[in-house]
Amino acid sequence: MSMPNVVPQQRFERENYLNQEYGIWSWLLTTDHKRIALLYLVSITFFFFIGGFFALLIRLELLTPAGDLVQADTYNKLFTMHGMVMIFFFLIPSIPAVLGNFLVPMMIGAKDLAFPRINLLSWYLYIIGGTIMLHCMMTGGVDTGWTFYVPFSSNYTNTKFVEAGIAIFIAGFSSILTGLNFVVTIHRMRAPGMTWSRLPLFIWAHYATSIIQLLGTPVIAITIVLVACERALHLGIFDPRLGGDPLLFQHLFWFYSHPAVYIMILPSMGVVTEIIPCFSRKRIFGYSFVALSSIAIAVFGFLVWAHHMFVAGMSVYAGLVFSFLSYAVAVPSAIKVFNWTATLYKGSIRYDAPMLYAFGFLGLFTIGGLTGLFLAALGINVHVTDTYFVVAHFHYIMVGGAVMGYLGGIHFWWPKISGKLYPEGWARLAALIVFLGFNLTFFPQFILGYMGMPRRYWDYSHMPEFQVLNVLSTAGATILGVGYLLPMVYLLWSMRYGKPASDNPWNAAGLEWKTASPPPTLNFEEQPVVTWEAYNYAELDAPPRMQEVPVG
Amino acid sequence: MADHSISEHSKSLPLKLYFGVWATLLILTYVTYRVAYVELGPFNSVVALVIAAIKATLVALFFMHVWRAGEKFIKAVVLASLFFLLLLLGLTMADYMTRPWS
Amino acid sequence: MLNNFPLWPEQASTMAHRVDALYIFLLIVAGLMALLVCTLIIYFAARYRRRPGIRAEQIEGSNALEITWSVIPFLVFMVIFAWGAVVYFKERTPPADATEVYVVAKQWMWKVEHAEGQREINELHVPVGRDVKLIMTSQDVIHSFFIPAFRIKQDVLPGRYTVEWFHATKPGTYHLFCAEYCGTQHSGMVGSIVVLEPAQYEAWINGGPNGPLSATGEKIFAELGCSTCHRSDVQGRGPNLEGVFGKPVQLEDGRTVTADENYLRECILDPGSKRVKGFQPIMPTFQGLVNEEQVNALVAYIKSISTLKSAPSSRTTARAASASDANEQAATHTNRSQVQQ
Amino acid sequence: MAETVMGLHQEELQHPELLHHFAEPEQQRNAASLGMWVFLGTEIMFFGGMFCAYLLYRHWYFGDFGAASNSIDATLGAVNTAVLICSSLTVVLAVWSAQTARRALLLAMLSATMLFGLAFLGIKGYEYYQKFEEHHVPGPSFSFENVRIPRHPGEYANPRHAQIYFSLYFLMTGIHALHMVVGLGIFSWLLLMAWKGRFTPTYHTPVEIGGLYWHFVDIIWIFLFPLLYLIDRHP
Ligand code: HEA
Ligand code: HEA
Ligand code: HEC
Ligand code: CUA
Ligand SMILES: [Cu+2]
Repeated sequence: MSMPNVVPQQRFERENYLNQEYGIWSWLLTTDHKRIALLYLVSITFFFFIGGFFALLIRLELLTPAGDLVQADTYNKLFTMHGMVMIFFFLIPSIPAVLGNFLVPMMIGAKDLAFPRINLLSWYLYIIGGTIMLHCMMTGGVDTGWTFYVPFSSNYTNTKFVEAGIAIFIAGFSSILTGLNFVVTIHRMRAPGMTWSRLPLFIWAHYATSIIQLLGTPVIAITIVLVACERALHLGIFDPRLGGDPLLFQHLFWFYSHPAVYIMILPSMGVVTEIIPCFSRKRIFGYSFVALSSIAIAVFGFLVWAHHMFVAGMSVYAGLVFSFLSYAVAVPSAIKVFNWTATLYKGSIRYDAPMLYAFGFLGLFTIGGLTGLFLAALGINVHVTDTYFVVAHFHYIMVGGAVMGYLGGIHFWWPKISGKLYPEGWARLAALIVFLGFNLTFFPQFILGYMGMPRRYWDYSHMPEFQVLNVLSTAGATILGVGYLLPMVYLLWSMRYGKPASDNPWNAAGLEWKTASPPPTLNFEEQPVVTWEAYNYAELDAPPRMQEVPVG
Repeated sequence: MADHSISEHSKSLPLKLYFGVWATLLILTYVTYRVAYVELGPFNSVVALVIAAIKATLVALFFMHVWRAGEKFIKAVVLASLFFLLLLLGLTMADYMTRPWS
Repeated sequence: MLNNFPLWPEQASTMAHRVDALYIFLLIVAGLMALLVCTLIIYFAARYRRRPGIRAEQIEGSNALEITWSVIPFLVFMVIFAWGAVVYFKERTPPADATEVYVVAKQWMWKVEHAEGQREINELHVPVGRDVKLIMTSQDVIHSFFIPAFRIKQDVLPGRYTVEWFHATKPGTYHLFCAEYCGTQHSGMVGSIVVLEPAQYEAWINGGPNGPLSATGEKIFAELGCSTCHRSDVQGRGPNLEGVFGKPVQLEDGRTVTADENYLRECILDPGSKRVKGFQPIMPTFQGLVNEEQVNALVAYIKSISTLKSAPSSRTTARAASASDANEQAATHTNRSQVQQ
Repeated sequence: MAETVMGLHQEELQHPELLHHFAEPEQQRNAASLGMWVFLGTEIMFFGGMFCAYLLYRHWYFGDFGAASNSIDATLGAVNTAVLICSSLTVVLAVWSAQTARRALLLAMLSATMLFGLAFLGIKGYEYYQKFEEHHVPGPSFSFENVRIPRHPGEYANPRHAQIYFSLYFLMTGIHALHMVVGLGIFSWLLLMAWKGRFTPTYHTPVEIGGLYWHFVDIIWIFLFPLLYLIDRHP
């Protein structure tokens, strides 16, 4: 099944998962979690740029008040597909499927995930879903908004909702399988000595994420089925003409989609929790609080969904309950922020690119989270819901928070993944550009939102007073785009020309650093046995150790 | 019953138990079917659901071996999903039950 | 005070001040928190930057600190929550004697009917200094009636009424937006709210050609034969509708519900679902026989005979609500799927 | 490098059941059943969405749901429940035979399970056919006029609300039937493996896992039966 083995040119290299086998089939049929992670990395990056491309078109259209760049329908399709692609095909799989896939088994000292073939299957499902989504986009697209509220999506739009629904359904299946694999792996495959209280917090974060993926995703799946059946087969479930309730759809949709925002942020929090101790050479402050707050976020995250429905016509009392619970879920996030900050205290802090991204994450997530508190305040929500205030809120968390964390993680583990060092100067520059571009793009949107600019508006010629802020935002998006292109370029460059990395270039704790860079196929030469706590930077730094000499 | 060939980790239960559970399930099915035609007011739904829950529990405990599962985590998975299902139903209905007009 | 600040929306209703006060409070709290976190990060990052020979000091964690920074934020959150809830309750409880205006949304326009009979499209004229309550429904998808200057917003749903209210404080013209995505021309579903001085408003409201909405309703009530069963003089086959509105109604299944707008609407479109105690289930459904405007007129009529002792004399100028508006025809949009009944 | 791969394959040949990344068969067995249980947890939530819709509308439109429910044949539903319960029995017997190395019995029980499954689908298909004939399938040709509401002889069910009932009926039973079809697929594969003599007293995890799935589908039906067929039966 694999291609005949080409004799590798770099004979002198240690055998690792990258050079173990060559040929396209050795990748497409691999069950090695590390290779699958790379497959994901490539496909997710692809979708990120598609989504980003739509974002740039959105921003260009909003440069002027009149709808002059694209048609109204086109604009609606743009933000719909931007949202769908970014959420279902980029951010939800991003960290779990790339970094999680790569690192979860290594961090717990396992040879692979519990179900390697299911892992591969989940990548194929993702690709099938993605292909359907691409086909859908190229043959007309959808214009329902990523939230596809009924009855618009079920009875009114004449775009290809069913096809997009199928794509998301399949991608959702992929997400479920990833979560299932993680849960079983974390329960069953830990190395001897790797107790729950020694797990890296990255693992705790992924465990919490998996809970949401497992319990939430099936609900969006069935919701899609219901809407698709309503549309294609004329079954009536939500149809108000039959006495159905469109709000029921919103309940079902947000029952998944609110917890889903924690699918996006938790893994990123996990990444940051690895980076901060490493670059401040300290054990994490309040290990068990950080660990349990991940679980708390996952569980409480299921209790707050209707804060997206405060003006939807829900009962006032339900509004109260959900507002209250939204504040409850904010507490564990606060705990995390404070623990990260406290970890810096009396550290020995270096400003390498991963750490810069982590700083960016901290600041931007905090702002995004704090504006979440505005939204959860009932009285304010009425005014700002469905305006750019919401758009700014979630971009602060998802782009400023989650994507920053993702980039930080990619940089942090790049030496492990590729065996090469990335160019540090360029990386710091990119982090800076992303940070500045980001704030310029999305900060004006808070103001726009409070001034009343509704979201999903193609044309705002009735309110030309909004233009200045929109121009700023568009300018920022351009800078941001450059900031995202940079890592793309220099990371690719480093794969060929970068300096070879040692096994542990950051002198970081964590089992994944105790094996070769890049790791061998079965991760460890011999079964590791864990006798130390996580983040034992005190021990690592105790004897002033020399940097290991890079191989080659 | 010659059970000597069962390996150590086997989790099967005595055959008699299986047949007993099977018979109980059939009887319960018959009961729920007949009771539905008896006027019990609002309790018809209650009885039907209680019987269904008993049947489901029997299947889970004995046919699916939750009874003997050494694994606490398996029980936790079952309970957790039921709990989250109740959250979905409960909090959604909380909206509908407190709307002024229904 | 904030009215002249360029980056701040105009404040033109009583609600605007309430919302802004909470918003400013939140800006301060969140600003302080963000400042605190960012300052600490920057300070630590600078103060404890790596220096040769100095090692990090390991700190386990501290339960006291953990409890402090969970409990204090929680208490702050509770203040925000409670304050937000109070504002929300105000937003969601229309005063009893508000002027009522019916709003029907459709892709992509707002149709407004005043109780006095004035109709408008994508515009709403209201008097300054009076409570106005909007009773809204949609003919197709979900829309949302948003007036930034008043800080109010409410989704408008097909199949039922939703309500919002305001008390304008300043004459002027303000934006009206559709804030729930509703299809191609979502961003075109905008209009203006014109707040007039009371005298101007009186002139405007009485200047139109239409009779009061309730009179239209009375006419429909007769045309559709409602009066054959619902008669005010004798107890007919159906309950006497005089005085029902706002009162509790005993239902056949033992429940008691308050006869609000949604109840009346449901009685007309779906008489089976809430049956009045002591009557035969003979009332036919009028679903499909009346359109949204006609339902509104009927509801307005039934309300009018509930609040006044005698129904207002029907002005003969009343025009049946079914008569189609030229404006509306122009913008009518044919939906992909037809109503199935 | 190639040797490692070959080595792996050889290892796998010696212990066909043990995959390379597991330390011991017990760990693998555990992982597999844990995986299935977690998957079934997600299935609960999957059906949960429909149960949520069902709960709401049944609460709102109890009378219409009762009337619509009475138009389907409760006896067929009860028979089908019994059929599924029998199939669950044959499944446990199959697991038992695998554990006790009774190959013939295993084959018989697996086939019996599939036969019961097919019988279930047959009866279900017949019910669908009846509904089709009666124009109870939601859509343009749907008709549910002049059906009285149980216990309220003077009243007629609202056809629009009845249509919601039938939408839910077809969806819930349809998706359940889809699960049955998947189950039949799994069992055909198990049958094939059993026929090839793959299962031994030490290695029969697939039979157990497949069994778990089958039982779960049975449990779903145990709830669907009273919820859909027995809403308001008394005259
Ligand atoms: C990763 C994604 C993510 C995350 C983590 C969050 C986190 C939060 N979100 Fe957000 N949200 C979205 C993504 C996300 N959100 C998206 C995509 C939407 C829009 C969907 C759409 O309509 O398209 C949305 C919309 C949204 C709404 C609905 C807006 C509307 O449409 O009306 C609300 C309302 O309550 C809300 C609230 C919150 C809250 C309270 C949190 C909390 O979890 C935040 C907690 C964090 C903090 C609070 C910061 C750290 C805390 C401190 C530093 C403590 C100290 C503070 C004090 C003492 C004040 N969000
Ligand atoms: C993870 C999620 C995610 C991410 C990363 C982003 C990233 C960005 N998003 Fe958005 N966004 C959403 C999730 C996300 N978004 C969601 C869920 C919605 C709501 C949709 C809805 O309403 O239904 C939304 C909506 C949304 C809107 C509101 C549209 C409207 O309501 O009318 C805007 C407007 O400014 C916007 C802008 C941006 C920008 C400028 C970026 C930037 O960060 C993007 C930067 C990236 C690039 C610029 C790519 C760089 C690539 C190139 C430069 C190469 C060019 C491309 C090719 C050659 C193919 N997004
Ligand atoms: C064939 C007789 C009949 C006709 C025609 C009829 N109704 Fe009724 N209506 C009834 C009966 C009987 C009831 C009480 C039982 C019930 O609620 O179904 C009732 C109840 C109502 C109620 C609830 C009254 C309450 O006391 O709570 C309203 C409102 C109503 N009808 C409005 C209308 C309107 C508007 C029309 C015309 C468009 C109309 N009806 C036509 C017989 C009729
Ligand atoms: Cu109407 Cu948006
Ligand atoms: Cu949310």
